Amino acid sequence: MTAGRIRSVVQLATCSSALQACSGWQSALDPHSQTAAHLAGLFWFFTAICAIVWVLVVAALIMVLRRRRESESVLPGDDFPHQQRRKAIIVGSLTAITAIILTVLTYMSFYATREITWPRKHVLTVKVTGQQWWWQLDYQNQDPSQSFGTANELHIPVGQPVTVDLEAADVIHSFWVPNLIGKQDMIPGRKNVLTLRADKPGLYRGQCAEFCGLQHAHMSMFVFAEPPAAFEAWRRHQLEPAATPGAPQRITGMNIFVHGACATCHAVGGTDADGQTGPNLTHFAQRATIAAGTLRNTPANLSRWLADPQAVKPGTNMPQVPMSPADRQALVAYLEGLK
Amino acid sequence: MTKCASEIRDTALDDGALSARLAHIWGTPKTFWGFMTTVDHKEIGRRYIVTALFFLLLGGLAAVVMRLQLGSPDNKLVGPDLYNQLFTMHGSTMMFLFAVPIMETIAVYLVPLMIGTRNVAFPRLNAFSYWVYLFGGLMLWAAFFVNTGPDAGWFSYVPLAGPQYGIGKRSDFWAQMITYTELSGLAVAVEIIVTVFKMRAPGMTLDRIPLFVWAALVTAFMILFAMPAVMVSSTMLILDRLVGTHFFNWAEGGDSLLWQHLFWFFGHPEVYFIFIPATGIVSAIIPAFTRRRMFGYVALVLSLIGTGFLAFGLWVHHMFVTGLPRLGESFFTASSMAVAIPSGIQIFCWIATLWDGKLRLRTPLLFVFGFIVNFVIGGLSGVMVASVPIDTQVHDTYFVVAHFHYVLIGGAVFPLLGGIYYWFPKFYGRMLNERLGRWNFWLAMIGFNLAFFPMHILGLMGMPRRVYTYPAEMGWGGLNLLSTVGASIFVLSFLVLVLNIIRSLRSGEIAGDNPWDAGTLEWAATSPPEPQNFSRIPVVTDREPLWQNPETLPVIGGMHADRREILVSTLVEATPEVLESSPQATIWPFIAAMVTSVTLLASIFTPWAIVWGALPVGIALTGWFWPGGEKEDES
Amino acid sequence: MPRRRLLFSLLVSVAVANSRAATGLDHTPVDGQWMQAAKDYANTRYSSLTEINTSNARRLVPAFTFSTNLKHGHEAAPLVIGSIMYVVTPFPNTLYALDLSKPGAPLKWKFDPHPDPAAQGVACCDTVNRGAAYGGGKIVYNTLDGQTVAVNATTGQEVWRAHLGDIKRGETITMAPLIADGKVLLGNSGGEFGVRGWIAALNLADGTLAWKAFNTGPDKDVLIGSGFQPFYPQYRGKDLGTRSWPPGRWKYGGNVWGWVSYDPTLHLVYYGTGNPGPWNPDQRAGDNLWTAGIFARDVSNGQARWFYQWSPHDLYDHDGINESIVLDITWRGQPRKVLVHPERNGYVYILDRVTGEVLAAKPFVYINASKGVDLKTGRLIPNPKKTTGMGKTVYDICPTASGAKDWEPSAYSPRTGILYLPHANLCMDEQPVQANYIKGTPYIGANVRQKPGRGGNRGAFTAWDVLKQTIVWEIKEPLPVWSGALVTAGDVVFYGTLDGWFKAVNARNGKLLWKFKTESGIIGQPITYLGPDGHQYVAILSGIGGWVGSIVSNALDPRDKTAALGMVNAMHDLPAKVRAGGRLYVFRVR
Amino acid sequence: MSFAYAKAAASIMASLLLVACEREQRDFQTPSSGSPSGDHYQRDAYDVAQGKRLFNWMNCSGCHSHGGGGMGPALMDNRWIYGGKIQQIYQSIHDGRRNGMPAWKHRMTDQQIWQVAAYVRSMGRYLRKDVAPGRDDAMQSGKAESRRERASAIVPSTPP
Repeated sequence: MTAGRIRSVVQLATCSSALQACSGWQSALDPHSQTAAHLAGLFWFFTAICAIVWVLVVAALIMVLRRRRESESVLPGDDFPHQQRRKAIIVGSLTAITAIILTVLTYMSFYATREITWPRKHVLTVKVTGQQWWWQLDYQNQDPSQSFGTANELHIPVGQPVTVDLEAADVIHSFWVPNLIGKQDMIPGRKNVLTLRADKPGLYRGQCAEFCGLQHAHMSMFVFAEPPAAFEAWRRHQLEPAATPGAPQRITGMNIFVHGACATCHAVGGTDADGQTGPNLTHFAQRATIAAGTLRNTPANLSRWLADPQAVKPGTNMPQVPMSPADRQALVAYLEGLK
Repeated sequence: MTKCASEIRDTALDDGALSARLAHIWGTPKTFWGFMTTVDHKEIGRRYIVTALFFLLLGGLAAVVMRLQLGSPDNKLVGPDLYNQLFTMHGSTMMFLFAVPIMETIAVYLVPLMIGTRNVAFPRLNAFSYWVYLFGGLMLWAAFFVNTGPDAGWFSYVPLAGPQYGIGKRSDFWAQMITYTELSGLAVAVEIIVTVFKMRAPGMTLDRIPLFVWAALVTAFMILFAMPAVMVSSTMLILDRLVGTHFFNWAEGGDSLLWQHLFWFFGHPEVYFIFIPATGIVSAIIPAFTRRRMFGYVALVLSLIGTGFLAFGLWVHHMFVTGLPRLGESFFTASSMAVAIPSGIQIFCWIATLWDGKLRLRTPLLFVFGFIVNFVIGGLSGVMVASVPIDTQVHDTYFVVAHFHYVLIGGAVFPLLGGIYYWFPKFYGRMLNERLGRWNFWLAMIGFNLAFFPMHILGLMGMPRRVYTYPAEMGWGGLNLLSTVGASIFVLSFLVLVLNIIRSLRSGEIAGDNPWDAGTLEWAATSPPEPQNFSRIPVVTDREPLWQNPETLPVIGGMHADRREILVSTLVEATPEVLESSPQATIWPFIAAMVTSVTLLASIFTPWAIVWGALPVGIALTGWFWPGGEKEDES
Repeated sequence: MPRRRLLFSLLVSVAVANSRAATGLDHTPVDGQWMQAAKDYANTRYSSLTEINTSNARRLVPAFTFSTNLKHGHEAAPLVIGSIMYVVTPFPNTLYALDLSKPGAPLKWKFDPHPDPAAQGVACCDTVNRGAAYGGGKIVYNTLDGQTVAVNATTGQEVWRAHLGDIKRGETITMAPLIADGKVLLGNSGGEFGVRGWIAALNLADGTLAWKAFNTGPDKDVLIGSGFQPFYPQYRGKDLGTRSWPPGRWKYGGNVWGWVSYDPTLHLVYYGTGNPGPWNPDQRAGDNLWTAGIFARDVSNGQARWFYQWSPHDLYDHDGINESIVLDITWRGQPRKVLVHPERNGYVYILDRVTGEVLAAKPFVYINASKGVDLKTGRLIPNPKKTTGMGKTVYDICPTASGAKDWEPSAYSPRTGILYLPHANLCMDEQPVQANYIKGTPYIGANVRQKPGRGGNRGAFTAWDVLKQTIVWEIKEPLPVWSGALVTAGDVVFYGTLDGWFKAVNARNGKLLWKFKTESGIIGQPITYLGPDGHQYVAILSGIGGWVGSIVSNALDPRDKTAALGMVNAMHDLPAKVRAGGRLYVFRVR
Repeated sequence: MSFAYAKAAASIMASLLLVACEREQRDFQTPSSGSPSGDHYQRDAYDVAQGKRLFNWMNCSGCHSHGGGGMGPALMDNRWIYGGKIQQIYQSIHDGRRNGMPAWKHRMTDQQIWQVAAYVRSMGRYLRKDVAPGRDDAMQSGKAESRRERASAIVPSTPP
């Protein structure tokens, strides 16, 4: 089993999937940042060493089986002193070699750690709060009026280090975007910090890596690494309140949203809906997915989600709000208009 | 010691009469009462093993359902609620109800035989430990079948398992199950330590102890130091949940990471509770099938002890991504790497022994080969996850799942299966079928690797652990299906084992005392061993006594033949010290275990149970120690 | 320490005289009436009546009592105009007119505004009302459901009614209005409901809106224009009422539910603004202007003149709505027009009321929530050890959320130069949690447990020398002092306690002169007046309630230490000491 | 005789098992048909726990604190202005009450209201101990619901 083969297996498996965009989008071995590249490099180095060791051990076993014995003693357990000494020397040297290899690996690991965790100048701080089962994102800024909240989809400028403050609202979660950086736990009552930098534009998937209850499986996030200009445009847009609906159906939808159950948990900037327990939906239509990456954000999927969230994501805190199909359509129209 | 007129010594009897007499004194009547009251280590060890294998079956079935669920993306076979219970039950069962108990109780069965004594020290405690273990395991599974299976993982991280998010009584059952199993585990550890230290046959100096016994001894010491940590933490968890203490409440001065520290302080050594006895099994099998003494006995013993020590300095590598100080984490990287050295030494010594041994490629040895091949993969991936930076990518992914299954199945279950093939003749007097054994081995080997190797890749592809499903677009479906197929084959291999065992019990070839022509003392006893193990206690002058004295073993005489008596010897040189009585069969351990169990079970619902339960427990213990006027009370 | 020459000008009478001159309202020249809750524009609660004095106060006896038959917090100050006493009750906000000219002061008429009962559900701290104001022949007061009513003072007929507060948003009105410059000044409560605070001026004549200024949001809403000249640079800039908040978050806070002062010479009104919402500070990064501060506004058009913020980015619900007493003093040799403001955060501030400059800020209680006020920048210096944040439990924050001193107004005597401060001595443990905004429901986001402060006495009545900025004397009370204070030219100070004692003490040394046990606890405001018979009377409403007394008035359960935002924990023994009730007591010297 | 004992024991066991099953049920899906009496919500620890989360999320705790009350009445004692049965509590939440309790029928689903009502019943520990929630991972307001003494019989109280 060589490094190359694993790589090809990975590529094969990912490329065979239906969606083009997802090729290696949650893979530790498809690094798109210096950090992840560093980690992948270290991984391949370790793998190579380990593979060699394993091959040698198996080779030894095969030789044990194939070997023609020099002499066979009559009694069980007879020792051959000259062999004993030779074997002692060999085992001793192998042990020494093992120790040396392990020392080298330890040092490499140590320096890699330092490399990765070295504090860097950052341009942006995002507080990520793990919730059952979604990600609350708060873009922070010295100037409070430049700060804003969103959910589940993290936009970052390419090539710029971003500080991610990791917190949790309920149970332990873990932030992990393998293409960019290794994971870090989000522990209630503690704050962990990661510095994230994407070196190539792209869409990267991340997923909660610490078991967090019923819907641990459907707690994913997307990182959009964008050229700085695009990011800046996105950021500025996030500061704006939601678009006011024009079409009558959308206005109906807005009223359902603002005066109904939706507003008790969700916020849409610029309206009276300012619930904080669910994801902020001010620019919902810009999001690629629904329910922390569970569904693609299409009107059909949104309708399906609203109709019966528990069928899609059993145990989610999103309730099944009874609604006529027409109302649901209006609501979908309103939400899909929140560009 | 008063001398009675009726006193009979073994010197006065010929072999046949002595054997019959002792068999009667030590024997367990084949009645229900006999079953309930026995304190014979072989009886208890055997039922311990059978019970552990039963829990293996249950845990394995849970795994099968999980594999079926994960076999295809977006599968709806089981929902998240059941899935979470399943993987928690799987992990908890395998770790607490199968792996640790079976390793301990193979020792309970074999250690007295291997060191030439008639029972373990504290046989009633031994019986007690079995019943407590049984009740604890049954309680957990009974809870599971009434939808109260724990669902916060076998590690029960707070706050998810805590009072706020661990809803209902599910985590309480988990936490109390820990109390049961650790109670029994500690009891066994104490027995093993005292047995090995004080009850060895004359002449079995420390450097003549079989490696398996060394492994059992090191494990017992580790259990003694590690298990209190998890008992304390699970008790804290219960207190948090039931009484509202704040050990893990970060908002009132507690800390959720405290749980992780305490749990892994136990949890990491626990892997070695499983692995070290397995190496002992390997070290027992290899000499028998290579016709060579184990190369590097002293190095192997020191490796075991070294592993035992180092195992306590590794726990933080389960917590590399919790945000602990990086420098401290690097220390744990170094210690985690260092633990590979003793493992390496063991492997080198095994290979060195095999190197010019006269190989008999029977099933046990096949499993040893399988063990080395698989375990080395697990060990090496362990070196990878020991590295903090690599761990940040693979932690809590299927890579780790693959890693520890390679360690635990490759490193412990393969030797265990080998051990079953090796010692089954001793236990039951019949050989297991070699042909089926080979089928068993190859199916296990193929199935296991097929099931678990792809998980390495899945982990690197980003598949986290403990997910009940995954979207098709992740591209994990193919490898998962492969893994499920592999798991099925692996299950098949166990069916072959079961078939083999059933067949052998009925019509297996009669084994004889020493079918493998092995060198250690257990093969000097009959197959199956008589209740007293040895009618006359052998005198040991070599590490492989049966190889040194193939025809007859020297024995000592002068022991009473009218009571249960054992020989107590000195710690280092094993020179005879004193004759000590060994307790008779009694129902009290069962009663004590039952009231203890009821007390613990009730304490899930009210803390007052501890207060009220203290009374019957006290009564049971009084009955237990009440002198009964037997001859055993004299000496 | 430079020697200060002290000169007090009796601004009180100046203010009254000026207001009369300016507005032509029929304020009686004799200081025997009580026409608004705070007595005068300067908020002194000082009466020049002298019949009751330190030598005869021990002979005080009840003249008459009057039951409101209600069991909620009676915080109001009765008014006396001519020979009629006006009493506003808590919800349902009935206005009683008592005829003082007749023996036993029988009921002359009553007026019932019929407020919406649902308002009781959005009243943060009991269904209280802090009193009415008199002007232009009308008694004007606010109802809990956000209305302002003007009632003919003679007949009890409704003259007009304005509806500015929307209870569906959680807006209630509990404050006593101030009538100045022909306008009724009032603001909204609802700082715990995510309500956007405002102050409004209604034309006294017909109740139409003269102007309305918000305390958060863009400058045009806040009425910040070219005339806005704050002393400190941090208040200068465009739309700071939005830019010192995260986008959209400025909609919550800055309510006006305390005291308004007025300086007729400068033509400025002064009022404090309430806390920003929610309490959880992490949900509203920034200084959160213009909350927890003080505005000076032109009374005629509401345009802001200056602003000062007591507690930038308020961490502890320290709204700044306490009374600002208008004084002219000599400060470091210079005559200064100042405001003296005992603030909830524990400092007595002296502000230049022309410019908004802080001249001094000294603590009058033990404070660990902050380390003082930087007089250069004007900013409160936070204590990082007591800084709260999402999820973080911080223990022993002093003063507590209800403040070193809550709304209960102090009194100032020009004779002694002393400010008489009724206040609490409480600390708290606080854990901010995620607040969820649902219109019309509480928007708080904090678990709070309050408890007794240093020394164990939960309250005190403190005499504070304004110029020396020191405590002259202090009466430690076992319970927080939640009643207003009254001081007279007879050098008698009156205040009440939560367990129902109404006390008279010597203004110069704090010696207890007299006390009387009323039927319930006292959280009202004592007043004094000259009766139609020419004798001096003292009146007080007794009726436990409010935030501090809700454990009794709402029958809360002390097993929940966080009940009533933690106040219940500090007041767990109150139900054993006092019963709910509502009764007016009037005393005179026998 | 012994058969009767066995039968009794078996039925006790069966009901214990039923109790356990019901306590641990996780009903994610809204019950499809009819208007349930709501009683079963009080026997399901998951529903009660969800009710507790909703009690905080829906700002019930803003007025009623953690059961001791504040702007609203205490819910952990035995005085119930509008009745303390789960159906009556449901009614109070669903339709609101005139003295300040807002109506939630347009803002919460029926299932959620039932869950909150069940949780409210746990505050005075009118529910079984093993169903009532344990302590929060938060600053403590007092004893957890499951550790409280059961409030005595419900007494009607007059509206304020």
